[in-house]
Amino acid sequence: MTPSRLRQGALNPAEFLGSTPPDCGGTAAFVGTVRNEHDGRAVTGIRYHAYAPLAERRLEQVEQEAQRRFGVRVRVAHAFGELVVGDASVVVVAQAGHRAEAFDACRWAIDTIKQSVPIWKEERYAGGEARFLEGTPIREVGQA
Amino acid sequence: MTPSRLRQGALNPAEFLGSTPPDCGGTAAFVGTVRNEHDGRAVTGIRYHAYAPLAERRLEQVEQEAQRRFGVRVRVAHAFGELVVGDASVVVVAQAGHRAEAFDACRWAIDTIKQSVPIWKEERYAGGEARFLEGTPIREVGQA
Amino acid sequence: MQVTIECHGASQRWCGAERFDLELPPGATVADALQALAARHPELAARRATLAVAIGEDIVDGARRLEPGAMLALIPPVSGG
Amino acid sequence: MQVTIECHGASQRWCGAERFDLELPPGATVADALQALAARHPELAARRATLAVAIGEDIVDGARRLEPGAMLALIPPVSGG
Repeated sequence: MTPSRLRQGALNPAEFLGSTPPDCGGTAAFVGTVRNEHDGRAVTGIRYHAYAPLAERRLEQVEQEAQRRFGVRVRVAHAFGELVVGDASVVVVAQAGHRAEAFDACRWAIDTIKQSVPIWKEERYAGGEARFLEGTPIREVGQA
Repeated sequence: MTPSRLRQGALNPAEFLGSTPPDCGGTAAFVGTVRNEHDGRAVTGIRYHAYAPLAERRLEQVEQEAQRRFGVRVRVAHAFGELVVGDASVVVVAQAGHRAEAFDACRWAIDTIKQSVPIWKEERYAGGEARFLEGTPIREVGQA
Repeated sequence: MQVTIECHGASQRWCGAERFDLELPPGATVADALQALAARHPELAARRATLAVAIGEDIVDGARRLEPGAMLALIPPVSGG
Repeated sequence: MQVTIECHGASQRWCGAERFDLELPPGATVADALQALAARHPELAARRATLAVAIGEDIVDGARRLEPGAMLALIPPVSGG
């Protein structure tokens, strides 16, 4: 069984870089982590909320559409719940024959995750306040 | 002491993804691995040769120039010696505030490594033959 | 008939709850549900153009007719990554 | 005077050795050394335009005057990654 793409708590990026298939020459990866600052405010952590049934499906669609567009094997995962500064919230790994497709697919996948997966950041600030970030209206995975 | 950037044997990509600084929001990584095929021939492994004094220095220059150009912390490492299919030969990790610079710096660094570092691939084929690949005349790290 | 509204992201703030029931006339659509919510929650009304609605694994459009007991998930602009 | 030639990558094949000594007249330059190698090794001669030479951590140009005992590393087109 494939492990879930939507997971509670910080991700372990190393888990996704385990082994490469023998026809893979280039792996491009992206790891998003919680920063200590946003728009000039000191951030202590982020709570990620997700609408799980659709988020799981959309993450899977990102993998499938990346494969279709770039001919590249892509694995994605996203965290939900409370994360602190330095924690990994999202991982994309693209394994390709050559590096150009690997980079293109990896970048496309993270851009698409940010626009197409029902997940929301609630930032927590040093003073104790919390705030949902402004986002982008959700799009279909294939939509430009 | 910083571990050497030029190392004997396959690299462990997970080693380079350990921790991210608190001001890092996006890490882009590239891992090159030995493929089982090249130009239609079955490859069993690659022996990487390096001219160590200059290779070490050039790898360090790639990190420094990436930092200067993109404002991004970059770590690079390259293997030498005998590698088999699936082994990691090169790792680039770029840690940035945001993903665009991380991707740009990562891609620039791997492209530059391939043109500016005195390392040579000797491919080993299923039949037992071995051959040095055609390469590209070496360039300075800063050279376009 | 009754449906359940599940508020995600900032829509929790706009509606003042994470989940609540909503009474609608029989045959009501997704658009009718949003209209009823907008009438009560001005912050939601102001953002209605950027709000999507999901039922289960699907984003649904305004014309979708609701079953009694349906669970509607409000999907405000997303900010994952 | 004598210098040492260290052959990297395919230049090992062109010269038939990984390392050997080369006798040059006093005051010889990097270009003189390459000329002497090209005269003996036609495969190297054919690729001379794409060949670089390093001494220690530096790529050196043809005008560089050699010290006795210098170690010259031949750097054919690179193929790392």
